[in-house]
Amino acid sequence: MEAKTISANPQASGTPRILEREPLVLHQRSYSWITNRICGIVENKQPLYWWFLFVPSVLLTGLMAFCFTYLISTGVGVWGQKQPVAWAWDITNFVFWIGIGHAGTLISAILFLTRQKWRTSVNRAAEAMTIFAVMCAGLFPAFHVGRVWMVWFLAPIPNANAIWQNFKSPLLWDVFAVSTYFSVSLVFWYLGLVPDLATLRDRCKPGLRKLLYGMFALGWRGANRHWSHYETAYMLLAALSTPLVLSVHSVVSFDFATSVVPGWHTTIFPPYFVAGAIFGGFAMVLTLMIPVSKIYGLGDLITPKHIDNMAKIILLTGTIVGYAYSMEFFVAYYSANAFELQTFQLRGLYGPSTWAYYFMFGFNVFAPQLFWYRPFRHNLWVVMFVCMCVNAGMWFERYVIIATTLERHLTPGSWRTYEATWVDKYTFLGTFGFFMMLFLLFLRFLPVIAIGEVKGVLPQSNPHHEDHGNEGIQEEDLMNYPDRHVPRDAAAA
Amino acid sequence: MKRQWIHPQQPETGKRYWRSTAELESRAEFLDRLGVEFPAGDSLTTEEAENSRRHFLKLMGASAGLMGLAACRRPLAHILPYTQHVEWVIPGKPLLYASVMPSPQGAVPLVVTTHEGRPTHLAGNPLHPLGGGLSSFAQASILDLYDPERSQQPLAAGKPVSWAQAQETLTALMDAAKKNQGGSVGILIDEQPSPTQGRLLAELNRSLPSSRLFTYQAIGSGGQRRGESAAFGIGNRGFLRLSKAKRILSLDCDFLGLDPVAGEPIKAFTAQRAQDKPQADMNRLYCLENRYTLTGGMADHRKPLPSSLIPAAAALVAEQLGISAGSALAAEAPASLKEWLAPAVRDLIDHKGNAVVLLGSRHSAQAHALVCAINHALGALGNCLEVLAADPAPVAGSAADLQQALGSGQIQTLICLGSANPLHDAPAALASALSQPSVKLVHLGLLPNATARSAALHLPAAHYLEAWDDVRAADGTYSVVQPMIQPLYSGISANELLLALIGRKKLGAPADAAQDPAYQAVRDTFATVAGSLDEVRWNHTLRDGFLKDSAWKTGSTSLQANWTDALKGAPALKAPTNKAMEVVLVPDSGAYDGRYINNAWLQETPDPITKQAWDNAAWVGSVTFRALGLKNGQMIKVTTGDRSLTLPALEAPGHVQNSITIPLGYGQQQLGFVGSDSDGKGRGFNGYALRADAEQYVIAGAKVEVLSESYALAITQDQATMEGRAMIREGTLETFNRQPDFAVKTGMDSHIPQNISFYKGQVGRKSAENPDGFDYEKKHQWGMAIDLSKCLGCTACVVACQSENNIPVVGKDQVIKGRLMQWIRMDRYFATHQWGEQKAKSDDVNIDPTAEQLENAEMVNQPVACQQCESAPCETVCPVNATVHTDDGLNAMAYNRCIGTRYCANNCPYTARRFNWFDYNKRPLDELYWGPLSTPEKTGVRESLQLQKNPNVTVRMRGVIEKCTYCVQRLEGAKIKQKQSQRDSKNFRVPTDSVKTACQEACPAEAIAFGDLADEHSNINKVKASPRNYELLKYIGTRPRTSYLARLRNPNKEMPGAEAIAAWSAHQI
Amino acid sequence: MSTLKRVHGYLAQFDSAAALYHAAEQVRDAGYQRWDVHRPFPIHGMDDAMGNPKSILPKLVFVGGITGTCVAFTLQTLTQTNFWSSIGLGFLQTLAETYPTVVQAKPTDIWTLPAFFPVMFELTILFSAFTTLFGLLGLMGLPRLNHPLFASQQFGKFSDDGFFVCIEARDPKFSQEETKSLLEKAGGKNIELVQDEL
Amino acid sequence: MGNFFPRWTNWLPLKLAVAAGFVVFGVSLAVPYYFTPKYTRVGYQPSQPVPFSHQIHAGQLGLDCRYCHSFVEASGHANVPTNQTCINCHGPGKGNIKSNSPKLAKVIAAAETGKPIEWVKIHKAPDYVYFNHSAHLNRGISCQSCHGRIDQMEVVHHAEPQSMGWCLDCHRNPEKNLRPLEQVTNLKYDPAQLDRSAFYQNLLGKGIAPAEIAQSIDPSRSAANLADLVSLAEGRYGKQVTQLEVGSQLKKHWQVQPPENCTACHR
Repeated sequence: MEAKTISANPQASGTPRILEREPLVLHQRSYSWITNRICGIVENKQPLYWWFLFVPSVLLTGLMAFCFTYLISTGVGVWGQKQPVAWAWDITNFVFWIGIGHAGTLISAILFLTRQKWRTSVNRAAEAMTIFAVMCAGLFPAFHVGRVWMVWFLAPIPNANAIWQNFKSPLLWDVFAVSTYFSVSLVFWYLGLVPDLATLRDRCKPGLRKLLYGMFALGWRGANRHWSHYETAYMLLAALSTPLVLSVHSVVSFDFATSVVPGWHTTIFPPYFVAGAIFGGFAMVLTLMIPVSKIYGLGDLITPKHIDNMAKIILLTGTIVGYAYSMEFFVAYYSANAFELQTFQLRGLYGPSTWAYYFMFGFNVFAPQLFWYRPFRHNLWVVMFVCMCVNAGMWFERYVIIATTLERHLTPGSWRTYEATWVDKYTFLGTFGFFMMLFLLFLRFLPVIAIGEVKGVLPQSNPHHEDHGNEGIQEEDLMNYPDRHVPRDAAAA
Repeated sequence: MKRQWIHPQQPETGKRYWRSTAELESRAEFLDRLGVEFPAGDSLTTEEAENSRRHFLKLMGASAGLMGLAACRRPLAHILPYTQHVEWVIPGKPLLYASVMPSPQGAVPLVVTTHEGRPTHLAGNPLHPLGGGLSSFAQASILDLYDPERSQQPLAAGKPVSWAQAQETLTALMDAAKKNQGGSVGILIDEQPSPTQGRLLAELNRSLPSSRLFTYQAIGSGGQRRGESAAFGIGNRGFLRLSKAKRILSLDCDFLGLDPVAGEPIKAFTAQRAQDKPQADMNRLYCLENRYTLTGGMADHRKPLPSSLIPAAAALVAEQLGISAGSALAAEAPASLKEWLAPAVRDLIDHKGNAVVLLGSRHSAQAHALVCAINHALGALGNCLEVLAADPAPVAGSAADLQQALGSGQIQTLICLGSANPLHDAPAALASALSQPSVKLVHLGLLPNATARSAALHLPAAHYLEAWDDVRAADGTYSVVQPMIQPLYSGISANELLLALIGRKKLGAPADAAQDPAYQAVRDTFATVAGSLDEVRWNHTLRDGFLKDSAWKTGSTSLQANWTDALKGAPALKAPTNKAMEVVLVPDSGAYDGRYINNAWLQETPDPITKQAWDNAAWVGSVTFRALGLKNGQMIKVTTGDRSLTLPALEAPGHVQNSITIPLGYGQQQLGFVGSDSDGKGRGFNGYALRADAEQYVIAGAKVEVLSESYALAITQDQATMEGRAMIREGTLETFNRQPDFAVKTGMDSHIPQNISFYKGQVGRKSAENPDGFDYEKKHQWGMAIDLSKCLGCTACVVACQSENNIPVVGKDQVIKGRLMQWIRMDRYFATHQWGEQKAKSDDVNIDPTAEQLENAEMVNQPVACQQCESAPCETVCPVNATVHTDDGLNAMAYNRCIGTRYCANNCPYTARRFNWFDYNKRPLDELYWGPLSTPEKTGVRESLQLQKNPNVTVRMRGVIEKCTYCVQRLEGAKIKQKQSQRDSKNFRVPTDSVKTACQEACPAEAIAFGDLADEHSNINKVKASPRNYELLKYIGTRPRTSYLARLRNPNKEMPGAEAIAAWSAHQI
Repeated sequence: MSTLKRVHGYLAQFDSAAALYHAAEQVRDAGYQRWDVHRPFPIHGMDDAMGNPKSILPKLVFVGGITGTCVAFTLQTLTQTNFWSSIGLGFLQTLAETYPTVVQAKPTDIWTLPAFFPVMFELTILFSAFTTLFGLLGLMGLPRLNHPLFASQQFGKFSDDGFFVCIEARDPKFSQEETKSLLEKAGGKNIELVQDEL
Repeated sequence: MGNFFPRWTNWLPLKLAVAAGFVVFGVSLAVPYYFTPKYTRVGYQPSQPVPFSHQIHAGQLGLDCRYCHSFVEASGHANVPTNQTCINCHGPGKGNIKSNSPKLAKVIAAAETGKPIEWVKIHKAPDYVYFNHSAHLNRGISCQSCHGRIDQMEVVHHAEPQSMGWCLDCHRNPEKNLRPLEQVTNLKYDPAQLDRSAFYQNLLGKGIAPAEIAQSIDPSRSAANLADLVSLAEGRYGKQVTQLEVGSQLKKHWQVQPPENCTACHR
């Protein structure tokens, strides 16, 4: 019974025992402390940081909108594509964002099924991130087509032309996979939110907020009739999302794996892409959660243990990705397929875009190796640095796979080198603004941590936990909490 | 449920047809509608009606918009039938006419496709004795007709004037001239005026007895004419029987490319290059030239030699044949040349009678006289080199005489009838003489070029498809040029100008076609040529496109006794050094001598050698290029004497050291977007500026200065080597005899793993064991084979395809960005048997050839379009079924279904798919990036260009993929034609080989075979049966319907370096 | 204003999850039917403590999933193959005006099925997920924005740190005294008779 | 705390859901009807500049379609007659029929001015569709199959949807519309009126063996001569000739194989 090993006061318990487990919530916080702390973020004025981030991201979103308008009104030519590089930044960004969008569901689903209780303090934000990332991802395949106004041809609608979609096309699989993934993640996320929305509802005065929270809380009463079905449903969704999350990036990788292009036509792609997605996804989760926990003083909920765990996952997946990189080379050499071999030589050694390959390899394979060393996993600056590397590295990975491979296609006579235009760059930059904007709005209006679930992992929430009267240390009065949470906690880091 | 359809009154816009449609979405492109529903014949606009050559039949149309833009559920559309029926015209069916195109080398026989009076496409005339494919120039010439930047009204000193005023000026001029018998009048003509023109000139001469004739062509062949007449006698000229020539030594003579010799069409040469049975005999081509030409690419033995030393080479050959007369010239010849020539000449001698030496037409008269003697000694005369007694060209002064006459003030008025644009291309001295204020220029031309703008009177010329004329072919066969359409801009032909000068025609007066004086003049000439004005023969001549048995008779095959006199005054030769380089001026594959500068198709079609589009540049051999430390596009300053030119340099493999080649015709100004870029500052650089006199094409003692600035070149192919991949496969005749199927065994094709699939798809021929296969019994099965032994790489197919399939021009900027639209890509590779310092056998991705290796590399060409794979990777990836397979084996492309994911383009191993990155048809090419904000008046397809579009092919809009479809419109047309005759019988199969693709039709080398694989008699089956037949990238398993026939070379064992020839192919991967 | 009120039931608060748990056991043993416990987070074993059956949601979801698979299978085979004609249901294809096409030499019979697996999989998941969502709402009886319990002042704490038991008046065994005493015995605090306005 | 939401809100979500369901259902029924050629094209009946009556010319007078649409068998598109064609009969000094009728004023005027009459287009394939009349007429597809009973139309209207699905339907089962070539322009055509023996005689005339024809009527049977065939057919199709009989015979013996490729219509 792990809860027993936690003493009220670590100092008093003398030398910590080897087997002692770090608690998931530090300082034995009480239910109401958690409620207040998390709801406080939504209920109180936002710190300056929030505004410093929000305003630029809105501007960037505008930039993105402008770029897409220009693209649609003028033609895909405003991007840098050419023969034979018909896909470049557009699909690179798509795969990049989709990859990011994997961590959320992974944390909520797979870690849930494997009973990883530490997920509770990060899953909400991670799921939100997933949804926003998938939204960003969806923009690119939608707008990269030449005639976006005809994109409804992709929908299987009965029509007088008697012509239907080609369900043998990996691109159409993509359409189904991504839209399914988005819907399911949304459902999952929303269901998770319902009890917390009830909490917010019950805390706020009658008014518009109460109306909205109330509506979306659906009249939740925390009754057992709710909880028992709710838990089953949550378990089911987790069980559904787990294969889903694996399938989505596999399907994305099919776009390449099922083609005839040397460098794309590889059976290793599905696992390689999934590992890469988890890799990049976790990096992005950390990139977001570390500042959030500092700014909003959630250090007790997002503990070094959480960060440590995620760092380990990054290390693992990063190494898998590195293995995949080298295996590609070996297979190319071993296959006796000269085109394949040449493709990889051109990618990594002699081609025009080897620089991208080196970035990819350095950022994705070498940087995470720092995490072998525990102190690095616990130094937030190092963690942030590695995560940044990985975020960049994963983009380069997709760029290498897509653009630099096409630059050196099968017929040398048509070889050409790709250069991106300003529209390419600003569009991508704009999606970052869009992503940040959505995430900041989420911070502003919804509980960033799953209140109910965190309470569920507190020792005292165990019905067989007999030590009565201990409701945790009652914190100082929380009413004056907002105006002082930023600097001190940030400094604490 | 029935509804009342009340249409709002149609807006009475005075808009013209095209405009109203241009406002519609480009998918609703007007001309498709023509093809689709009610072709133009049924709904002629007034414009078209005027343009129709059958104007005098009183056919009338209306110009009311086809589509009111009225906002009702269904746009109102009108049908406007003829009021009077038009002879021959069946709305919706094309009419074909035989005609010819005048060219510096004589008549080019043509078949013109017209749709309701609009010429839309050109093809060779197979009936004509010299008929065959077309050069890219002839193929593209139809675009000049519709060129929106064409000269459209008379100019007086650059100011527009009416035709009436122009007429007055002319009359005044003539009256003035008559006073002194025309003593002050000079007439400038081309070297070969048309028969009618010759007649009219003579007539004019009667009214102005003391007027003088001068010939000047920007790129002339005076030397050749003088040399030949000196050797063969006045007027006599050689006519090459390629079919008989077994051994050819070309001395800087690009007879397969830009320097055609009078002779049989190229197909007679290439026919001997393709061998399908071992132990077959094959002709052999030796080539000496300073730069790579198409001829050099075809040669079995080629040696880079400075043009300055070409006469020396001739002299060496002569010596070996015991002709001592020219040995003075041989002095400068390097030793290596001697040992290279020795075995070659021995080979020629062994084939006496069937061996011939050819010399570039721009070399000196002396050299030509010498070569005539050589051919005489080789017994070529009368065998593979006929001597024809041509009717002598009118006696005319040279450019030098003209300059003198102008300088001395003797000539006050010069009437330019020819193709020349002297103020741009003439040597400085002549040009300045011309631009004296005292000199009055009357200029006739298609373009408002430099001469036109400064002439006292410029008259817009009629395109050859707009006017009556006649031409003789290289062998003298007489043809009539018949107009297909009324002059779009009421231009006049040279004949009409002469008639106006004589007073038999009045400019600006509406011509009644029946009594059109030009028409009468041509008929009169016909009468003199044919002996009588026999209507039946006249009609046959019009129908067949030539007058039977009107070729010149053969002349004597003996040399003139005093031919050696012609050798006198041969200039001393000097081999170029890196201090004093030589500059060689050559015609350009896009602009020729500058006359095609405004032809967008030719400008966009990359040069077959350098792959450069939209510009010219200084070609510098790899050794010199790297010695000077140049980069492609870096500017250099070339100085010859007191003249200099600054232009970008371009590395040219196979180019000799210390020599610089500059293609001519560029650097013209104020000709509009195509000819001189949007700023009018001119495209490319004017090489003419470097020459001192009109016949100087090789300029010695040039200094080169390397500058720091650089210039953007539109090079369409970055990669010059195959990286060891077996794209093009080549073998020597010997290899072929030893192992006929060497091509199939090349590289990975020899060990392709079994394709294991758990279902049998639609591949191969349907049979008991292959039930899903293609049905050869009840369907056609289309296939194509391209014989690389025959293919010259001349890009005629590229232009033909562009003309047939409404392929848009994208402009230099887009070409630089790698967005060339042409469906056929002519890949050009350089190959050598040793690679890099390490002398590797094959070029892997990490090996670059050295400069020396590049200088002696082989050049090979390969046209690549959609291969119509039976198992097409592009199809399966399309999410919307926009590209699927047809049961006759085509890889179909439904433009209207395409949403433009471009996935197919990625998954095409041959990069054969093209994407419409912008609205190339709708938006101005220099404002593509402005999108909807582009200048309204420039938006939409230029009216005149719309007239050229093929109504049977959709004009693609922005955002869709397009590609070669084997000219599916022709295939479907043929099937339907067959249905019309099949009616209630079972016989659905189109007659054997009756349908041709545009590229196949155009190919002058007959390298492209196409037809129905299911028809066992069809030619395509014979060709594909050849052991040289191989599939491109077979390893990928796409099972293409297009295949290639490996290239053969026939090296002479005794030649130095013979063992290296085609050796590279054996080591491909 | 109407003072007419209806008794909803007794609401009692408890200190901790454990207390709630034990209380639930007692109420269960007392044999009540229409009652429920309210709390901020799921408590494991509460179903046993209350003696509730397992949720039937999984069965619904299974059906939903199968439906998804079938829909995907039908959609794809109908529009891309001649499968339905080959089993004598060609009229379906005529009905849907389908146009089977050959791409990259792939067969138009059932053997091209592997290409359809991805979409079949995705639709299975999609349908299951939505069945889960709507099935859950149905089983929870939500959305129900208005409820008598919300009338209780203290009830709001359930979503923070309050643990409640509510025994409804509709329960056959409900009686003002016994129920109240039972709750007191179980350790319930500030026991309240919840009434809602009519 | 008191109830924030009134009681009626409890049923609101359900009501909304049901309502939404009905709307979706309605839309999904409406779209296929109102937004397909079945509705947007069929019945289109614009008023023409000249009140030309096909009913009189093709119906009462029985003019053959090809008298005016003269190139329909030779060309891809069925030409609208030149003004000359009208003048042949109506023109003053020509046929002179009703040449002074006000209805013909525009025609006469057009003949004088040479300015064509602007007929309003009724059957309009999209511009990316390359339909070819000659291919159909020469192979036994009647005008009527696509244009309906023109001979009964005072003012012509759009009779068939002419959507891609509609085209494909016939391209898949041409026997529904095939008829003997001489019947192609006969708008009153009725298979029952055909003389069976003449029909088979015609096939035999094409040099097709009786046995082969018999095969196609009834695989198990054979025939030696015309009489056998006729009796065989009567046994199979009944007393009167049916469209199925005609269609399937012609399809087999003319080897009618309508293309279902994209390239057949889109180029």
